[in-house]
Amino acid sequence: MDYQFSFPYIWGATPDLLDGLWITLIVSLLSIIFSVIIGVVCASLRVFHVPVLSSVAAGYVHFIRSTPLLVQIFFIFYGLASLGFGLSGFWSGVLALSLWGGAYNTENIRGGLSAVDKGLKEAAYSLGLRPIHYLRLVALPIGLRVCIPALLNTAVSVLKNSSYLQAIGVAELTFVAMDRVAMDFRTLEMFLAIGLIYLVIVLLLSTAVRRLETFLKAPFNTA
Amino acid sequence: MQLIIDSLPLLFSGLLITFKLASLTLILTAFISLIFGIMSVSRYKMLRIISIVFVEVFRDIPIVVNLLFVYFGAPLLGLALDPFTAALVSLTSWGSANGSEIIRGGFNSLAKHQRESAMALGLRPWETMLFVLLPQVIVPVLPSFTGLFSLLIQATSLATLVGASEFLRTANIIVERTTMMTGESPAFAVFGFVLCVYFVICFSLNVLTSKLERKLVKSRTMQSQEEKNSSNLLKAFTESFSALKWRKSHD
Amino acid sequence: MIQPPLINVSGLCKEFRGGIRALNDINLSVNRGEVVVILGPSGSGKSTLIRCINGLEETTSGEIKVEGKSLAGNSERKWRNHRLEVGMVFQNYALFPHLNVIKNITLAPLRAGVLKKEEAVQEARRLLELVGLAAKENSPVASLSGGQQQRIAICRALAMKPKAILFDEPTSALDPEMVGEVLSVMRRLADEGVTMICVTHEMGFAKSAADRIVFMDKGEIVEEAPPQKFFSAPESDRSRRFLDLISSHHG
Amino acid sequence: MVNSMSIDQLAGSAISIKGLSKWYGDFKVLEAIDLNIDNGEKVVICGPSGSGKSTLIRCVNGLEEHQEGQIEVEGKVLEKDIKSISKVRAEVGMVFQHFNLFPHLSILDNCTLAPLTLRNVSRQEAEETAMHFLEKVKIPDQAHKFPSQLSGGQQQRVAIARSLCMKPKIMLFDEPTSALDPEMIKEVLDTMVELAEEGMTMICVTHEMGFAREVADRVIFMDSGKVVEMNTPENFFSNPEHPRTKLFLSQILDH
Repeated sequence: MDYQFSFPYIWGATPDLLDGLWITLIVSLLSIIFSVIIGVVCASLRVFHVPVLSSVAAGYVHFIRSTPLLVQIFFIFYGLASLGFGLSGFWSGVLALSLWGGAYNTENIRGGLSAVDKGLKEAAYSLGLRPIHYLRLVALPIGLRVCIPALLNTAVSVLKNSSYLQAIGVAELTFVAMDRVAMDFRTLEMFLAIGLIYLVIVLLLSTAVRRLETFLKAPFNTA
Repeated sequence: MQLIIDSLPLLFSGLLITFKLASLTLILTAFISLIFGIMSVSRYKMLRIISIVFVEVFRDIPIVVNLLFVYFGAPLLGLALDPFTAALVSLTSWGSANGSEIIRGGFNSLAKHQRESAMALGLRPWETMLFVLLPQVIVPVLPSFTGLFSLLIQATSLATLVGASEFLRTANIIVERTTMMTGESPAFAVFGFVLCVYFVICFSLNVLTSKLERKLVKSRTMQSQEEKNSSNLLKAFTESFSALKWRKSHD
Repeated sequence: MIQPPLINVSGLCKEFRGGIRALNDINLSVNRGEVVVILGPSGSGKSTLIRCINGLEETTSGEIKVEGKSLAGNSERKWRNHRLEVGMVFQNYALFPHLNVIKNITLAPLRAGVLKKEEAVQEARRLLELVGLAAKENSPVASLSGGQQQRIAICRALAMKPKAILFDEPTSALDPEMVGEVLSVMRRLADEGVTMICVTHEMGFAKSAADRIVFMDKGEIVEEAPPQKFFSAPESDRSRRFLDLISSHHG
Repeated sequence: MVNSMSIDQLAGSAISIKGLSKWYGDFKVLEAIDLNIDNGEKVVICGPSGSGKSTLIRCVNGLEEHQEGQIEVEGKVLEKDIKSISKVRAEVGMVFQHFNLFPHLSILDNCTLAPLTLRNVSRQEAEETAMHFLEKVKIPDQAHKFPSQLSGGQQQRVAIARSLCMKPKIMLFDEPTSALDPEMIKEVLDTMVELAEEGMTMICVTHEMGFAREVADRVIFMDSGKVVEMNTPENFFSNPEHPRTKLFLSQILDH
């Protein structure tokens, strides 16, 4: 097997890869924003025990978490089109990833709220505060801070999972790389390149998360 | 609907391959996770570094990229893999990276006193691991592992991308074939059906996961009601759960 | 010929990371059969001291000798042998929650090869009898009260037939009604001539059981005296203030 | 005659508990408790762990729901709806074993949170009240720090001040010193003694027998969800009636 590894090839592919990276970042960013919104809304429904809607939110979370993301993507991209509501690959991807991330974020935020020490609830109640006061003045300020790392972890996962979208032809990073592999058979070069790009982005983000975690774990004392 | 009933044999053969892939992956993952998990809390720096590098690389590179690389890249290294084996390798490496992280979390959440008291009694490090720490880690990480298993089963659907004829691929074939023959795409119904089948399998695993979690927390809580002073243990356990939940990668 | 003290600590210093000095030039010797109670406010370094003596903390400088043999800078293996001779009882009992009572007690002697299985079980039964828990032999640890767990932790340490036992605030995690049962076991050990170093806030125990009181503050030994003298006429201001604070609300 | 007596009793009663029973599932934690506490009275409740003493005072401000019986606080019957419970709670301050200060708020904000939310007071007024009580517990200089920067004893004193800011008529203490290091117990007990001397109605679950002797008008001993003995502190400590009480006292006082 005489495969000659060629760094110049990677260099030559850089413009294409940057285009792909751009799409990856845009899709991820949009999906992350939508998924946080979905998470906040559904977690509130769950925490407030809003009748009917709370169960709908629970069902949604269970369904998303119990089915493969790839099938969800196929269902949205091909399935909706077969009913006549076709979305482009890009927007199908954003929709699928948002719904997927939203389900996890619902649990993240709910978890943050329930991680607040039960004693604080009792202290608030014993001062005469009502549940709504407690939620607004105590649980949310503490709980949201607690769940920020979890939200970021889910965001990182959304970014990684944007690579699923190559299966429906969205021209993101993985797709671009695979495209070039199909043309030039420079498999190792391309995978090394995108592997490193993903690794660097994710490592950067997760280091940031860890930093933030220790920072957030420190007691509240910045007056 | 008729279409799905007609295609059941084909779908079933795909499902069988999915099951085969999933069960092999789960067994290998459990085993390799344990090894890397123990390595990650070893006293020897080299073992810890190996474990950390393994975990970071395979967790941080998207599983799709991992899979495509194993399938398309391996032949260049003189090791042509068929789609099934390629999927098995990449799913296992990804699963083990996440699994070993879970086990490491389990070790870290054990009360420091446990290791110390074993040391104070003069147990050797490997005895401490085998008789004191490991038995206490296995049970609390169970829910995280059933959760990971559910994710792994979901991830087997990715084998489609390299052409393994598993469940999703058979569904895809049916959709394409029917579209060609009738001109109308049955994608909504067929993929909807696939979603439902996966849901039934993974949902039961997820329910098991939360049952296990609740049972564990409850047994710890009851203990602490009788025994207020062991609340540090309870705290360690609940902390480990929340930590694991956050860390549980869910690609 | 003068027998060397059982435990001799000289010039012991301990700095934690970040340069916090937990212990500063500690000199202490404990003779065979002596009961030493270490008192002091929280953060005075008393727990750190006995953890150093048991090798659970690395020391920065100074020497710890057991029966005249120095342990400074020694290998993990020597520390292990040392720990076989010095037992330790922790504040939070640190029993192994996955083992029942008798297994908790017999694990270490069996692993160390000190006793054969039958002997170990017999010895464990004898010790359980001694602390009044013979009936609990096969109970899971979690089903016991804090006081009972701590008494079993004492049995566990005794089962190794140590030359001395270190107690790290053995009653401070207990409900008040359970403190008495643990203290009475400790008193009994003291009467039987077991060498003990005891960090505690229980003044009654210190008064009646100790041969010597060591009062520590800010990482240093401030005063060393027999209990009668320490409690009636403490020499330093710091001890006097401490005694005032502690005694004013008791009884 | 009978009627007028009960009315008289009511008028003087801060808390009146009749036939209070509570279960956790099948487990009966409180069994037919009857208890009257007059205005200005100080009551210390002690007993082994699991005897229901904490549960009892937690029922008084509705942190635990009871299944049978009636609780009246300042003449208001404790109902199940959140509005009435909130009203009772605003009259009854509570101090917990683990302080439960709000970790994200400064000491001052901890003290002003409830008054600002529930009472129509200006921020300035609320802060003045807060400073007044912080001075009383002797930590005005810590007002702008956060709970995590304070020692346990200081945190517990802040918790007392925080409750006082709602100007409660009754204070409940749930083992206020049992999570504290021994050297810090005194500072908290001193604060409580001072509060008692000013005439506050207090119910105190505690193991500090010195405090009970000094301050209590009545000492109640509970075991297995029942009131076993109720006595003046002198009698309680010098000649307890019930064998269970004797056993408990010997366990607590002997070491």
